[in-house]
Amino acid sequence: MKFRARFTGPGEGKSREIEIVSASSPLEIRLDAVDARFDAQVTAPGSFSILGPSGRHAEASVHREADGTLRVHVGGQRFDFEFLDELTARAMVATGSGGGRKKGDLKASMPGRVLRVLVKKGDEVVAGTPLLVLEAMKMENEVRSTRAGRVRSVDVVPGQAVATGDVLARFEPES
Amino acid sequence: MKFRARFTGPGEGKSREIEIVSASSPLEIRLDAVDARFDAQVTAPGSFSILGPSGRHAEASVHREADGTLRVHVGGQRFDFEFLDELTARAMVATGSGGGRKKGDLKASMPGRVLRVLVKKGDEVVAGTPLLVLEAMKMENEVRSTRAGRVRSVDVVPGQAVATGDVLARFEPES
Amino acid sequence: MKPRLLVANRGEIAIRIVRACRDLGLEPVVVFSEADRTALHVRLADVAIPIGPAPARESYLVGAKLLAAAKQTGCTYVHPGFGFLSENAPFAQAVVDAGLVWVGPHPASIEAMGSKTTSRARMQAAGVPIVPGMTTPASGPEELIAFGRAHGFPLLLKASAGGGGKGMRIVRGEGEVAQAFERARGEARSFFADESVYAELYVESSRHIEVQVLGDTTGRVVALGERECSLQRRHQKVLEECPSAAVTPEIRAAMQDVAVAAARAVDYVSAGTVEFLLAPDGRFYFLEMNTRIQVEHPVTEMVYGVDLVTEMIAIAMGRPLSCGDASPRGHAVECRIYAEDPAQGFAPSPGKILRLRWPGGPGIRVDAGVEAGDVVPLDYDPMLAKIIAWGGNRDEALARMRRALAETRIEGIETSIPFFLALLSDPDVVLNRISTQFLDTWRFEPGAPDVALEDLALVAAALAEIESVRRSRGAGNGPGAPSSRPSTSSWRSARMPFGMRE
Amino acid sequence: MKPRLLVANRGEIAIRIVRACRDLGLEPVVVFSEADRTALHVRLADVAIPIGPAPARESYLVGAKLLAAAKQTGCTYVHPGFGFLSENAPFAQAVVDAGLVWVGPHPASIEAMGSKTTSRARMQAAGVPIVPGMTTPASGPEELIAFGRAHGFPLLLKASAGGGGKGMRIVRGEGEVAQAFERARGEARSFFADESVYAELYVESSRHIEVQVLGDTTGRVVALGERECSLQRRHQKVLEECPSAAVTPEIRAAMQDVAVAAARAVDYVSAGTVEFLLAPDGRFYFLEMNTRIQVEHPVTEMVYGVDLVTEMIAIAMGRPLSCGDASPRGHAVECRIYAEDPAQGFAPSPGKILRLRWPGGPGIRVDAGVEAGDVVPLDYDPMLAKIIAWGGNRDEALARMRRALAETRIEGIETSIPFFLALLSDPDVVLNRISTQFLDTWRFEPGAPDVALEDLALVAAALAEIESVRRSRGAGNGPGAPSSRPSTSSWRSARMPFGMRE
Repeated sequence: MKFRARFTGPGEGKSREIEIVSASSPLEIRLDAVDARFDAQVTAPGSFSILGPSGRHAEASVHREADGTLRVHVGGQRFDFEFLDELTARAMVATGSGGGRKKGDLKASMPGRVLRVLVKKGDEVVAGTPLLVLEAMKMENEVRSTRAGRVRSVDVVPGQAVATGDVLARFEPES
Repeated sequence: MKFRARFTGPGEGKSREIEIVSASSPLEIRLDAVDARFDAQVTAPGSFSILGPSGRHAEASVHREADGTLRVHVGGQRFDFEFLDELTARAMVATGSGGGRKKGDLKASMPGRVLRVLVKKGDEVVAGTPLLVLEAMKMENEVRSTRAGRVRSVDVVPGQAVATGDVLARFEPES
Repeated sequence: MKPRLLVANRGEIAIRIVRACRDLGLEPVVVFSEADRTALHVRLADVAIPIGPAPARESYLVGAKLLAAAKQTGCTYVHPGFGFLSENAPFAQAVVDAGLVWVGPHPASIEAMGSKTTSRARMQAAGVPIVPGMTTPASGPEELIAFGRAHGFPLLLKASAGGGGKGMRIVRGEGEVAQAFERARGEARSFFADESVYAELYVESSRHIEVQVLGDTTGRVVALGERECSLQRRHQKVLEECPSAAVTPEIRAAMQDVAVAAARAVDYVSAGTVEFLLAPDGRFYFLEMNTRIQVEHPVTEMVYGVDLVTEMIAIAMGRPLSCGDASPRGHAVECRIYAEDPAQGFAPSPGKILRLRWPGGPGIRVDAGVEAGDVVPLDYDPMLAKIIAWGGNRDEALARMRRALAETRIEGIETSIPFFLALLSDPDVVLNRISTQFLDTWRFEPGAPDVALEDLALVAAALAEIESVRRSRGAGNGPGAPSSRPSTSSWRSARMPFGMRE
Repeated sequence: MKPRLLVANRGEIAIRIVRACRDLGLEPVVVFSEADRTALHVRLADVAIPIGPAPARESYLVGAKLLAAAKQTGCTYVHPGFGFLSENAPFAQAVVDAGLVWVGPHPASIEAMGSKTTSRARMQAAGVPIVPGMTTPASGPEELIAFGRAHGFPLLLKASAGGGGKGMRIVRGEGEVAQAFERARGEARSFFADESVYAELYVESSRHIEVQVLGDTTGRVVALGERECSLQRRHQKVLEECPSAAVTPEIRAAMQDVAVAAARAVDYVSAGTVEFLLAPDGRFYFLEMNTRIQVEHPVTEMVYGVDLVTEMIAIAMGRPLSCGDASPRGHAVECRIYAEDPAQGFAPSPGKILRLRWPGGPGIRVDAGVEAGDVVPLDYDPMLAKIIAWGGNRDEALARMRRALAETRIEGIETSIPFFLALLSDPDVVLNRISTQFLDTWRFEPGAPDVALEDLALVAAALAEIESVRRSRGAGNGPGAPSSRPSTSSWRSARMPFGMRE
């Protein structure tokens, strides 16, 4: 099985290819089309002890985030990927689309209560504009825009409780 | 559901009755035919946080041993029960039988390798007689008889690997 | 029967007090809100009493419920921990009035130190240095200039009615006074509807240094050195050390004397902390006194070889101080591990802890409030644990802390550990070039990704994905079925481990 | 690139060395047998090399494989830990010959201390006291009586070719000599086909006391106090303390001098331990020297505030001793937690650890080799972890250890924890009335069951049983299906947790 991994966290936008030729022991893997030697043992559900070339070892744990991202904790670092299988990857190349995530939506990254809404429909925002204030764990958390654009809708009101992943506002990105 | 618990570890032979009138919250329990107030919350599979009268609290974990015994670790202590449901308990009382365990069998309490066999068929043993030597974890472990009787059969030979619960020898108890 | 002590708190500090009770041969009684029925402080308890709904104002902050729990279980002592009702003089008085023993200072001592202005006046009367400042509003620029000439610049203009940094203004020389006075008055008027402003000496690059004191009922009061608490984010301490590498033996001796004098001035009994602002020139000024055990008390314990919580309880039992002669050895550092995501502006990250490994080995102490499988509730402070590292000197303590943090694994929620790993590698922190302003400008940058780790991560992700696909096809009934099933909890749906065959 | 160190061991001590490397800024490289592919010491490593099948004689005991692993990964240093090849002089020499640095004493020092008889002769020459004994077989009862008159009774008759306690016989006075001589000869003949016997002074109610020494490459040798290791089962230490409550300052000073002299006599470099037999009258006799780090080194570390393993590595790097002036503070005690069942005559209890909680908080250190979910293999020593408790004095240390043990939860396998809880409550242990014979006669009795706990246990068992019945009827497909499925592993079938709804 071959995957194209698109990095969505650190190193965002980077893309690499991994093919698992055989998932049973011994592992056969091709990384960016080059054969590579690894040994992976499952130590708990979603947790692996992985040995790479030259004895390099790390524990890796894989979680699927609410938006489908694969988050891997490995050796104290964190990597986020989107995996596209062969068909999807080919389709993306053909259409030039950016994958399945709606980049124009602002979603709650934590559960909490909306304290204040600082923008309204039609407002122009730039990266860093404060959008609203969420209260969680006894602290106020200002949610800021990560990019420029125009507010298409504000989907919450002060006092409203929100869960992780709830849409807070929608944007029309610039250009 | 009503159970008769027969103690098989510390306090061996003692018997108590517990009836779970309602297992959903709030718990309704009768202990030895007396209503009692408890709150039990599952904290992990087989693990409970149990609050009893006067705020008495303990964590309890329940495991089923190879021979069917229920082993409960609670507040640093260990209790072993056999649970008999109502029918079995009634049948036992009727027949005077001692439950399902074959007391005449010597079973391996650990996996290991038989080093030496010290008795043979027909030998008379008393409590404390060394029966055989098992090697496990770099140590020799002498297995001794816990009661008097006569060896009916020895079911293993030196060098043989045994798993927990394997029958090592059978006895005809005295009287 | 063993004497009983009511632990009027939750989480990590409740567990700390439970351990102290057991070390002393007392039986601890814990309390819990509905959100905490299966919290670790309850799981570790032998006696636990419910005190109401999740919101603290309906449970942990309701003195009457705590007193009822103490009565119901036959407690003799009440230990408040920190936060909640720990510095609430009326509650301390109510405990005493109920015939119980309050493990802490006299209610009158709490009261005396409770108000910032009252306590400063009282401390000044006792000869304790406070930051030079005007005690009445400034009549005009001339009075500010006269104050500046007397005490030096820069000055800090403050609104008399103010707070929270609003309306504050730094004045660096006489030429800036007139304009700054007008602007500060304007801001004071608009924020607080009161245009009074006054000036204090502004101490630049200052440190937050605090002295641990202990008093017993025989009237003995001792100081057990200082703690360095300058690394703060949003006025919240994040990393503490004992001793402070900026405090010379002379400063320490002087500071300890002042701290003991401050404690004596309010007839202090039990453990308390006198906080100082330390200027780069070695002068120091009283800020306030905390009349309770501090979050960061373990660094003092490790360096001085004492147990401050058992000492508090023993003092409450009427015993004399047992650690008055303790002397320091080595260096300790504490990191407060919070459920927050440093890569997302320290956004809270409550939820279920799917995997957890605390560090161990030489020099490492962990005071944790959670275990694997626990759900970190939204209702309370997001501190998960404190990791404390001791070493023969500061460099060794910092190296051990870096090792301990790297060894720690917390998954399912984000934590401040990556922040601490970066902070503890910063040359300014390593060389002790810090002040209370340090973290205002310091930015967390996750380390550059390690290429070899990236390869390992890709392999893990691909194997997990294959298993996931295989499972969704096989409907999950084979031997490789998920051993942890999805539930309807939002935590779980947000962070779901892959079900892999073991 | 950081210098690399090969950790030529497994389990808890391998992890101890990994931590020391990281504290010093070295990169550890671990090795593993096939049984240890996912063991904790591997999971914590950044570099791990396979060295063969599970049996130690095909992996951890094969010097050539260890050297190959060191070469392959560019290691500079090799640390052997304890056990395995740690006191194997030819392996130490092979490491040196391969151009690597051996973290330990010179091979010649290992060799000199390796043989009990050679080392005693050498120590006697260096003026180190040894138990008075005959150096040649006794010609007859007359020679034994003469020896007894010279050194006192009782005597211990031993077979010259003997070992393991076989053929030993205590002689309490001259009247017993003749008969005892004949019997001892007879036993010696039947056990060892050699009827030679000799006599030693028999020291009753003796203690096993050992002194920690450290030597560096500048020729400096220091002693860091003693450890009390008298509590032994089958000649295996189970509980150790630092300091020994039986050792006076005078004995300590004399013992430390002798230990340093013993180390100097073999040009000792690195950490080592000189073991003594301490008689009730305060006299002490050299037993042997262990030329490696000891299992129980953490009690010395906690009391002296040192890190013996980083010190060993620093010495191997050619650095001078950094802890020569360390002084003791308080008291520490260590319990070795074994996978064995004290209620079944300490039968080994390997298997899968289903649940695990280590203790924490003040004064507690845990050096563990396993985590929850790990399978304890049959192939190696069954030590799971060491729990070490420090307190301001012996009583406080023991109280903390009792608290720590009670806090620990290990399920799925049996452990020695109930044994330690009982032992630490024994008045003789609390009052330090112990000797190396103490555990020969002491019997483990589990505490009387607590009636309230029995009720809670019944409730838990009944709820688990109901869930089990419900599940077997519902075929396990509902939301309450087991989250841990039975597998074919014998461990799992032997100890199966109930699958309960969360």
